[in-house]
Amino acid sequence: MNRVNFKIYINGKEFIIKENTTLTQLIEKLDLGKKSFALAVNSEVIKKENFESFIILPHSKIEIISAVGGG
Amino acid sequence: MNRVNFKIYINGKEFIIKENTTLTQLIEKLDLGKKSFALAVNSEVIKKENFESFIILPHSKIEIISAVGGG
Amino acid sequence: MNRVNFKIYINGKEFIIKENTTLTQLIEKLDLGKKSFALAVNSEVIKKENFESFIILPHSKIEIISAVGGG
Amino acid sequence: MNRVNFKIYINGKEFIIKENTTLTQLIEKLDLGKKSFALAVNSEVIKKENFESFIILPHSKIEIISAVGGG
Amino acid sequence: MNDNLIIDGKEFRSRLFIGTGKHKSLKDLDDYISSSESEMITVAIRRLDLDDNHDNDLLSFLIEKKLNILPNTAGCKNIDEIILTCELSRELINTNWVKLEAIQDPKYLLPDPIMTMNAAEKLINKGFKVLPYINSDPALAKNLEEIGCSTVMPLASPIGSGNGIKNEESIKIIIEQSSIPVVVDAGLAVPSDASKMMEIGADAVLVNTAIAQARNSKQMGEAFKLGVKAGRISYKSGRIPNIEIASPSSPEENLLDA
Amino acid sequence: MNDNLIIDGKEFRSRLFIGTGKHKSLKDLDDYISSSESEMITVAIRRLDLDDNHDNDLLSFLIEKKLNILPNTAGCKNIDEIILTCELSRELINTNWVKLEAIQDPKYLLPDPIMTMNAAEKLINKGFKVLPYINSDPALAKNLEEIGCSTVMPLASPIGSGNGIKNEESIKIIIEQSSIPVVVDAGLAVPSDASKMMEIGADAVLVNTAIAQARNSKQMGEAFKLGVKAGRISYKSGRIPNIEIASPSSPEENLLDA
Amino acid sequence: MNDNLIIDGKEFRSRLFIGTGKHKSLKDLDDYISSSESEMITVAIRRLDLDDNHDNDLLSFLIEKKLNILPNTAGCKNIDEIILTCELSRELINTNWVKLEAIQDPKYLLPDPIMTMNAAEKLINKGFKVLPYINSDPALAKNLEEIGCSTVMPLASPIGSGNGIKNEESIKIIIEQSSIPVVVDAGLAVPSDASKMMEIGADAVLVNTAIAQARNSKQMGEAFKLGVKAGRISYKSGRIPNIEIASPSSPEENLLDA
Amino acid sequence: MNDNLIIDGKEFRSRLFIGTGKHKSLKDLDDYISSSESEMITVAIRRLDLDDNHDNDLLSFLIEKKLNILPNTAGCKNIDEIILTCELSRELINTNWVKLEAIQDPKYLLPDPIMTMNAAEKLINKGFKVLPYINSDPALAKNLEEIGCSTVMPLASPIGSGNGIKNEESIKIIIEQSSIPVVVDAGLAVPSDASKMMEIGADAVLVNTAIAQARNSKQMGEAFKLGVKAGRISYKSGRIPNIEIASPSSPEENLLDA
Repeated sequence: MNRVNFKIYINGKEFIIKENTTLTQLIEKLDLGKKSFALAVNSEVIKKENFESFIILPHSKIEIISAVGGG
Repeated sequence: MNRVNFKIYINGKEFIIKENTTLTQLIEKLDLGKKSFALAVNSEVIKKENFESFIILPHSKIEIISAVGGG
Repeated sequence: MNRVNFKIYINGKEFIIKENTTLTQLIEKLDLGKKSFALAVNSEVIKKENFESFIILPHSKIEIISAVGGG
Repeated sequence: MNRVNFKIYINGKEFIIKENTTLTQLIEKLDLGKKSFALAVNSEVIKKENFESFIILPHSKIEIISAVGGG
Repeated sequence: MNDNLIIDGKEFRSRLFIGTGKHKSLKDLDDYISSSESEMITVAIRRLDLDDNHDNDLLSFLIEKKLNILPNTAGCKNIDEIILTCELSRELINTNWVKLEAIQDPKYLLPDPIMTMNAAEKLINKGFKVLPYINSDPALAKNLEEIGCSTVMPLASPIGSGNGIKNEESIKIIIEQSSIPVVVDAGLAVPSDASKMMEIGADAVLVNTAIAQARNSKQMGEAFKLGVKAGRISYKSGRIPNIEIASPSSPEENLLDA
Repeated sequence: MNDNLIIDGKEFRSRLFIGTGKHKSLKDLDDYISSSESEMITVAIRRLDLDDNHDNDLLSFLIEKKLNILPNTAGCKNIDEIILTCELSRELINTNWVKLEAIQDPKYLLPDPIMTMNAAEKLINKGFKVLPYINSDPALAKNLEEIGCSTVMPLASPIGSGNGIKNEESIKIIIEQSSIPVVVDAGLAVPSDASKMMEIGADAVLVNTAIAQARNSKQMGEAFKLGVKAGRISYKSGRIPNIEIASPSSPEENLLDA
Repeated sequence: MNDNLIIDGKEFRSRLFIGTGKHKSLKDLDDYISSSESEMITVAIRRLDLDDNHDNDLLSFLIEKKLNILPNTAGCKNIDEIILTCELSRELINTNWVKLEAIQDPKYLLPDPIMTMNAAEKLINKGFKVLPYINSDPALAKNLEEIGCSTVMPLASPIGSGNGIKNEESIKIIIEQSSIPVVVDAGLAVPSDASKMMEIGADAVLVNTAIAQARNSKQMGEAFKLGVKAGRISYKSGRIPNIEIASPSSPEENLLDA
Repeated sequence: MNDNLIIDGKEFRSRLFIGTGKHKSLKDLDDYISSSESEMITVAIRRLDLDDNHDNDLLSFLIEKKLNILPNTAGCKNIDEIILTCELSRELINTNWVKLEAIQDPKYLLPDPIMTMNAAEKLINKGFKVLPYINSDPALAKNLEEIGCSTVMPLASPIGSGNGIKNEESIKIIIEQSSIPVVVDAGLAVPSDASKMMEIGADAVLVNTAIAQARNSKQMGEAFKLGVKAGRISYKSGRIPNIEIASPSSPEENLLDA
């Protein structure tokens, strides 16, 4: 049986993902290499150890951030 | 029948007044001459027109103030 | 007998005048109108009352000045 | 035959010395130890190599100076 | 067309506000109020001395002269005292204008921005026209404007210090960003201080100690009056720019030769 | 008893000297001289333009207004030119007063102390009243006083720069040590600059560019007039001291309780 | 006994904090971090660029060098964004330290005292160590200390302006009244600015643009390192007093006669 | 390539000159000379105390340390005394370098430009290398350069006053116009003062009272050493410009949303 597709937002841009995608799967797909990052879903920070079990819901707003030069 | 005496505080000092004293009576007694002033009982400002009908209760804290030099 | 011509300098510019020209004659010729001015010949100030008798010599350097805006 | 005494001034104070005293003799007498100094007689600097031959005249003003703390 | 100052609809010909603190005598106060030509006079609110038999009081004196009286909340240690003081002053003076001073610091008398903000909100809700005394903090000034204050009154230096202007850059930014009148308050020591504030665009200044405690208060009142006018006129006359080198005021041509 | 300025026996009601350099028009000059109420006006000496047919000249205009005219030596490159300029101006204007400017530096127009000293000595010997323009050097000022100058005119900042007061401490020392009038000259940009100089005891100020080149010269002339008066009155009224902490202007007793 | 700086139990040998904003290259950043000998480095938190394939990132670079990383909240427009930013940075960097910037003003980037206070309270409740960037308002500094901030970081002048120290008197009062470390931040342009802040008792300074954007950042990092040390040592060495007249450094006795 | 200072062909690694006036003890002097790493040390010339039996003298001490000794003419009341002092110091110290101080003013110890100029000319004719102490007068500095002085030494504020830098603008102009080294002298109170002078391009500074009279002279000597280096390196590293608004050090893009 096919999984349904739905929209989410990553860093303000629309993405289409499949139902039941986990954060781990999303991150793999985004191919972030060795970049350091942290992540919040709907303004809630999700720790790395919970990525595996975290299933992304439709319309989620995901922020993936890192550190840049700042004063 | 004699009226009971009780304590009140005017500008932080103890005064003894008779039961059923009105603000008008108190002010007369204080002999403030023509000085400008305003007055609060228990942190509530009482307007001059209500002095006559205002009966002072025991332990009332009365502040009588005026304007002084200030910057 | 003709008078000889020679060069003088007024305010840094060459002028040709006739021998025996007085300052009075020169000033008339320059047509200064009602302008205020003072005058030096070869770094010597000449008072107005002496213009009549002052005969200009060859190669004289004459400065004719006035007041302008200054701070 | 006795030598005559006369007055000189060293650093503003009067001293009595004998006629024909040399600077070398004077310096010895002043017992300056190992102190560094330089010296002028009547506003003329006298070099150390000339002390021996320099005979002090009456009323000479001698300045003996050294270095002190300064900014 | 005049150049009057307008605060909350009220018009002032004079841009010099005057404090009555530390005046040497009522006579002296009278003199310096007159010479300053100020129309806005601050007072403090204090407990009446019940044992004092003298009738002459400051308030009657000021009312008689038909001056605008601006009560302050100096000395209040918390918001309750501030509000009671304002309500009493409204009853006493029949004005809903207040100069809000919310100060915790006894040494430098610098105002507390958090307490000022809170008190201003409560007072505005109760119908007061609030003129808050503040440190020269542009973001605070903007906050106070947004909640409906009638002016902001940034300090030039600590009250009564005579230190002149210590925060000029910040005051400039407040003036630039403000839509309500900016009245520079505190620390101004000499007329040139007042003048300078007006030159950079302040709408008014408040002066107390510098006049009240001058050797000759009457004259000093006049001096500040002139200084404020000088500064205001200068502001409206377009000052020359600041340049890095000299610019001759006498012409460089037609020089003579000796 | 008046508070007039006296220089070499001549009395001035106004302590504001005005320059005529860079005025926008004779009308504008007329306006700002009037509004400033100045009684002492500087001019420069330049070669007459022989080809110009216009009759209206600055000098007649100033003489008609019965103003004191102070010719300067701006533009002179050496002592000979300075002396010739002064002798010509004496003949032209019928005054033995001169503002001595001995300048070698074309960029900042800062005066040369050695040339100033030498020229002043020569001019005084020739009977001139010398008002030298100087850098704010107290020892030089003292030297010039000793040889008989009528004033010293220390600069606040470079001519026409609008930089205001850059040498306040030195000017204070000059004022403290001087027995002749001190006229602060050059760089003053706004009335508060003039006021400040008067507050610290300057006897007068000379302003040119700040007025002549203001957007509204007439108004700016008035602004400087007021600023100079404000500063002078302040100087005579005894300013409050500078203290390190605040000093409450409202009383600290009889505080109410909420 | 050392003279290390201690903030919330953490010890720093260097009193110079360094920002990484506007660095010209990672190489340049590396150079100036090394030459400055700073142990406390600020970063901003921003969305990752998902399309960028480069692996080298700032954070790994800083972690490798075992530097303390202080994330800021620059760019946050409200308290929610501030809190989310801090929580993300805690997860990212594994630190509960944050430099709180609560700014509404896009032109001067001056911090908002009310938002700063509110955000600080919430962050402290969530277990963060808060180092708030503030205007030089002593009463605000005291409020922030009372709710448990780890330092206060008053500004010398607007961020990146290179204007140096515009609020010295206010910073002095903050230092005098503070029981927590005072880190002067923003506007410092040259080592003498940093030195001066240390001389009056600041516990540390934070420098970014002045180093990152200097023509030679590496050298400028060293210059600031030296300036901060100079100022700190001076503070502990008892400077001479300011007196009103001169005091000869050469003796006045035993003068010779010519 | 080094960055040594060269005066009249002589090379100095350190740009900090140190005075020995008012040192607390020879031990203390030794300490602060060492910590400052200065290579140029000033002394005054005074009559020897003929009644003093102690052998230890300042000069031997300095010679032993192989330091360059710069005798000054402090205390001289006229040109004859200056010249005799210089001739004596040449004999005493075996140097033709002199720091020329021509001072008439006992209160502020400000140098006399006319006497300085005259003395400098005479001394140069006699073969001396003249380093004149001057007020911050650019035209005077230029005159002294033209007659062959080796440096100019403008003052920051009166000797020993600890007033810091009172004539910054004038010193900037002197530096800009000078072809000989500019050594800022007098009044510097803290390392940031020295640093600032170096940052604007001074070639060296001379410090005496600020170190000799600090509570801890040895440490203060080190602090000034660091401050001078900081300032010099900054000067060579290209400081950021001064701008009128803020410039964010954290980026304004990629902001997150809460």
